[in-house]
Amino acid sequence: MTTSMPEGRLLRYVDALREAVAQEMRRDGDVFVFGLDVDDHKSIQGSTAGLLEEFGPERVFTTPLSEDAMTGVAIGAAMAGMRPIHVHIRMDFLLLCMNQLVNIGAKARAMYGGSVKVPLVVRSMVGKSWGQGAQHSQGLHSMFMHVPGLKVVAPSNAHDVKGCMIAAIRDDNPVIFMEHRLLYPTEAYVPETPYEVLPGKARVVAPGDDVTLVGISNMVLECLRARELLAEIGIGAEVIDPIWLTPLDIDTIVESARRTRRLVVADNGWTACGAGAEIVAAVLERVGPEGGIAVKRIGFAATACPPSPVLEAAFYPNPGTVASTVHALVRPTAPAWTPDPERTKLAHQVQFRGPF
Amino acid sequence: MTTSMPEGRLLRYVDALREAVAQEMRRDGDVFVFGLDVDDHKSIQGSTAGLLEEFGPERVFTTPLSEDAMTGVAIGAAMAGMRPIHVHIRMDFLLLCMNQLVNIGAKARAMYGGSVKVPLVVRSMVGKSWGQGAQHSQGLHSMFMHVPGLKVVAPSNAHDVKGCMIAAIRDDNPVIFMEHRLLYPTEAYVPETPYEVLPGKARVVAPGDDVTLVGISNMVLECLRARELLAEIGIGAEVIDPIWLTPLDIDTIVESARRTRRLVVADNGWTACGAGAEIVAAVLERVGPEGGIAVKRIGFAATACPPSPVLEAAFYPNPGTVASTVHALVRPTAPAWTPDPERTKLAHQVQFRGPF
Amino acid sequence: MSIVQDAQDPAVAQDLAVIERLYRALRLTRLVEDEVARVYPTDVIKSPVHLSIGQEFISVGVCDALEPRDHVSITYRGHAAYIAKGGDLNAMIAEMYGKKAGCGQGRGGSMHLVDMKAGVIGASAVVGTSIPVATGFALAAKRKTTGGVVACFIGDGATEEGCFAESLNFAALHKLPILFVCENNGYAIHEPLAKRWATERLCERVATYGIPTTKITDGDVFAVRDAARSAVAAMRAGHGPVFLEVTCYRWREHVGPNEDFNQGYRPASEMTPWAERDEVARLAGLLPSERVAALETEITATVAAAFAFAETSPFPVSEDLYDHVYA
Amino acid sequence: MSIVQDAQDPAVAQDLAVIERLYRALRLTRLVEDEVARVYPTDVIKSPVHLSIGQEFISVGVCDALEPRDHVSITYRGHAAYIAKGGDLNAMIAEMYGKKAGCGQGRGGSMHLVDMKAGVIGASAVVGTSIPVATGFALAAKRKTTGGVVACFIGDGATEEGCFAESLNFAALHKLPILFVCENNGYAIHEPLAKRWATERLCERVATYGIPTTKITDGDVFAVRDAARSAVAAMRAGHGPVFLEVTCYRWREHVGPNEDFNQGYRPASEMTPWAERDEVARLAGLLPSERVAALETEITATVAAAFAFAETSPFPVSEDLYDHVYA
Ligand SMILES: Cc1ncc(C[n+]2csc(CCOP(=O)(O)OP(=O)(O)O)c2C)c(N)n1
Ligand SMILES: Cc1ncc(C[n+]2csc(CCOP(=O)(O)OP(=O)(O)O)c2C)c(N)n1
Ligand SMILES: [Mg+2]
Ligand SMILES: [Mg+2]
Repeated sequence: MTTSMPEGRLLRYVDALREAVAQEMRRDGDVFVFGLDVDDHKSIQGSTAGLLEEFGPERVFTTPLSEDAMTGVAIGAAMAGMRPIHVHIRMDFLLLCMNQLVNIGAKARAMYGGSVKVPLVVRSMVGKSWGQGAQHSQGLHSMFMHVPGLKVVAPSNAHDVKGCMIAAIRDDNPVIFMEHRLLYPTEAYVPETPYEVLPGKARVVAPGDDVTLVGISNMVLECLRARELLAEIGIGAEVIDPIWLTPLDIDTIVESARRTRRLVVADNGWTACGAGAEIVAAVLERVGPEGGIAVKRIGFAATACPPSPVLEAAFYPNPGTVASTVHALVRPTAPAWTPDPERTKLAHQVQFRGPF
Repeated sequence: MTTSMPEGRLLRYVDALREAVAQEMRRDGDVFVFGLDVDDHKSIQGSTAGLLEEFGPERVFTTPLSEDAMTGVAIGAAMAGMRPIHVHIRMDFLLLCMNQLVNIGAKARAMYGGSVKVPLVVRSMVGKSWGQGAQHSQGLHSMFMHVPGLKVVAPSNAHDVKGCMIAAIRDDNPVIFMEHRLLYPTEAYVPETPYEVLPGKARVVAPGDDVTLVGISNMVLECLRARELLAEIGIGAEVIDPIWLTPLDIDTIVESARRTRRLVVADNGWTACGAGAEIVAAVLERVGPEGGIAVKRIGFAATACPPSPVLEAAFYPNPGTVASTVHALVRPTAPAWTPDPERTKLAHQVQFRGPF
Repeated sequence: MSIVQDAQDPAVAQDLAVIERLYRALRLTRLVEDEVARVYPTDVIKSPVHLSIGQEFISVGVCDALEPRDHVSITYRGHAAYIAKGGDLNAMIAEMYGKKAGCGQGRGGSMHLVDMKAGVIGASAVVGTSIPVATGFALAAKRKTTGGVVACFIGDGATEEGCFAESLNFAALHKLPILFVCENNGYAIHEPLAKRWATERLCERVATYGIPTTKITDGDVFAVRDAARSAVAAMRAGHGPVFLEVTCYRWREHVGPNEDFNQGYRPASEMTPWAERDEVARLAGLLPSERVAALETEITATVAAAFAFAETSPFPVSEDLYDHVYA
Repeated sequence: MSIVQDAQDPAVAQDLAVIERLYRALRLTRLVEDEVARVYPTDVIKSPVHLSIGQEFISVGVCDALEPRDHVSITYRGHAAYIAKGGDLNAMIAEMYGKKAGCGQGRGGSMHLVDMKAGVIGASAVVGTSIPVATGFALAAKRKTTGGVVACFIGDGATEEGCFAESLNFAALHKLPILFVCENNGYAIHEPLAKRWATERLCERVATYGIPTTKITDGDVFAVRDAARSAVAAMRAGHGPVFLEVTCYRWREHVGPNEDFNQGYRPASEMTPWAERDEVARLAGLLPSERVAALETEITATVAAAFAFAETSPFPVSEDLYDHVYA
């Protein structure tokens, strides 16, 4: 964090998320929350808890299993002056919403000559571990980054999730809000008063001189752990959290990569045409060959996410694979190095146990 | 073309496409063609003409306007041993099919432990010009390139469209087959006997030493025209057609870019997380900073495609913008250069007139 | 209809006003589209056009029941509803000409007409897509208690898209003020119902959501208006959605300005009964002929002015390309 | 039922065989899921599980009407149908344990069971997604004239997805041999029908596609079987799709092994009538007690063997990661 003095209370990601929504709903009567199961007792892992009680069933309601139409309903309501937050417990289900999001939500403002706006937030969670399997685990952010007119954000900690949610709700454009299941219990200092973490500014989470390590969503945490392991062998990694993926603050990444001359992007999705491809290509277009920057992408294995534990472990990048990738890039002639697997586990993942 | 001796007859793209399907349908009774309007008198711009008459309504049939379910039907029929070709007159409509294509089609084989295969071809056409507008113009190939389990192909000429279609039909995986409306009338020598243009081999369409110019789909033609214009000012561009985007033959591009030290990808879609991002990132991961390769992506403007002619012209890359981009990369210190706009028009585009 | 027999009766006078209003809208739409068809071969409109000619009575009948606070959701075949709801005609034609003064600043085209001031929700060229969006407007109308309603026009083909069923269920569940109007012209492009619908029991199906339905098969603009008026009254009273299926016929080709009976997919005889009871001509016959003549002068001038406006107004410039990508 | 009163009567003997067959399938499913629930807290199954306990009679009744050449399409709550159609039990449990010998080689998990040899189409965890896929199998069966039919199991929630309506229309239009079986347990996760369905007139709605429908509300496995048998006969005769809605109740939590009446979203009293007429217990009572005991021994051994197989069989190795991405 660049925030030098921790402000606010130590809050879990899930609670910061809920607080942001509640505060905005208090402020603006046009904000409403809907989507499958937002009003049940599990309340989307607690992230919508208390909203129904405070704001009533007109502003907090479940829907039929009709993701396609419900997305259109959200878009229409947004054009008509409301500010919907449409919630999906898995990002995989957004594949049912692509027509509405891409053909209408993203294009409406341009296609209708600026006569409408679509202030819509689409919350969606990336699932991971406990055998979520092929259809409950996808990080599909790059598909949305591809489409002009959408904004995309993937906050990695409790502080940012609150500020990004408030910024997203106040934004007059459709925002794809990507959360990560494993981040929900993680804690950070979160100010109580509303604040915005605005689009367009990446955060240098930790400094370093040997490599620029861009982490997306929960991969920020994994990169931070990799950084610790790398430090032990004398490699200094600068970890950057882009926070907002569209618009992307490429300048901050360029500035760092120019200095470290090495760029590794660790993503929470597949790499082909992924966020890492975009970041690598955008940086190198800017810097040119004179920059002499070595690049590498890390992400999901190019297959469907398998639930069997051994395969699942191999499917995901982790602090160990990030660290060894960085090592290979920084010391190409040295023998391959991999940190002790026991030491690559993240505290919040060790805690976590299904089912959910 | 690397094909030194032109074989076969001069055939239009649309006729080569139709011939491929007809030949495969004759060979294999499990191949069938369905999708909105495949059996009407316009026959998808002629690309399905004659199929109904030859193969009957059980193998060539229209559907209700139900793209989501029809995609599932195609996938189910494929798993059950048939070889469907599902046709969409616009690629934009594939956004209605994303859940089936990505959550089932792409994953079925892996998710079901290899016990099924999904030999499916999804034909879709990219629309361009005559005010197609925001929803009839999208090249969405990068979304499919992102997803393991899918293959993606974008043939740029009559010869390849036949060979790729035959290869796609015979392939045991789901293939997203991207066509381009403006390519339909273009002609090439096409052998009469069936042949496959297989995945995994890009084609060096024209040699050059100063820059590697990768064109996707119809952008191959635009790159070839740009190459002619560049030749006039002494810049030699090597034009590469990847043909298959997944699996992508990155080796051929790497080999060329290593030599020219400049890589420009001209795409038929948006650039963010696009095919160009993938190609640039993959090449630079391979080559490393020692290669000293300068890179640049060109594609759709980052907005919804506008129908007004002036805006539409500015929206699309063309031989002029490709040429001036290459020029800027090759001669960074020279003043900007743009070829005479009149000379950047392509013959097949000059001919073309709506409505369609 | 007997309502014009005695012009002395005040009730009839009111009806005459209604007839005149409907006729004016019908005639205006017809003239606009005739003019579109006339200029189309000159390429001033560089965009696909889907004409409503022959189907105007539905938009006109429905929109007559609406107020300014209400919305209509139109399709790519939306010229009639756009005009009937009071959309800006100059802006419409300018949009088709690709001009900056167009309702979409030249970024929409014929298939994406919009006029938020007049309550015309922007059209989509992806069939069915507008249905849930319109439903969202109805949700907002209810939540914001504007008292407004939404009329959502769709084709028979659009009812085959899954989002139609999803939207009906949601609208009925939440008792949203939305009138779904299915213009059943029997074709989606060149494909007849028989190749797309398992049965024609559409109204019956919609009724199972608890939605009142009416099917109008005689092409009568007054019947459409009456049905829309009672629907609107019920919706304003909070009774939830209503469904209207109106049989009609597309006189021209699916896209483009011409007739297409020479194409073989449908016989000209299908059109005959519809041409015979053309509501534009019929309503002209219900009005005093001087009135019709006066209206003709006025409407012709309006249409000519709109095309002149479009013709003379400037194109966007390439610097406008990135306008409105984000708000 | 009177059919077991006289064991000398040959007709009854046949019926007894049916009862035994049904009971065996019911009991096997129940025991498998009880065992899943028992081992679950030990974390040998590292994957979400959706138990069918209480709903098995539907799968068992329907699958009894099927032949090997037929297919079933199952959901993530698909253990019962997988077993009833004859899916390999060892491979099923091994899959839940994440083992290489699993029906999906450890790449599917509990939510993606598959057994193509037994005619079990792979399950999807995206609700509704399997409906059109099953319809595609029915299309293939018809085109390849296998004489086979498809039984497509779905929940009440799945009927809200647009692809359900799209698939019904297509199946009816093409007269495909597919039996849609809606297991209406009144909930989607914790959300009751009242918050999702505008009305409960589902069968009526489906009937408007020209699809014959039957609704079974008494939880009777024989009624389900009878309905399935006549449906299958009609489908094999080329009469097209059939729809069956069967009311039922989920005894356990939506996902996971436990009861959840302490969660407040539904009262335990809702389950009482269903527990009282539990078909597993009822059919046991229709069979001679020695037979029940013998079956219990046999089934217990089968289940134990399957879990032992799963337990002892090896995990995939990380080198397997990229298997089967492409054929
Ligand atoms: C989702 C989608 N599928 C297919 C098309 C191609 N298409 C354009 S108009 C049309 C026919 C629609 O028929 P209908 O809804 O009856 O409206 P009509 O044109 O008869 O007014 C089709 C299939 C499309 N635009 N969008
Ligand atoms: C498309 C989609 N939306 C939401 C979910 C989350 N979800 C999983 S199961 C379920 C309930 C489905 O209910 P129903 O079809 O009645 O089946 P049941 O679980 O009662 O057997 C939901 C909403 C999902 N998996 N897929
Ligand atoms: Mg129609
Ligand atoms: Mg249910």
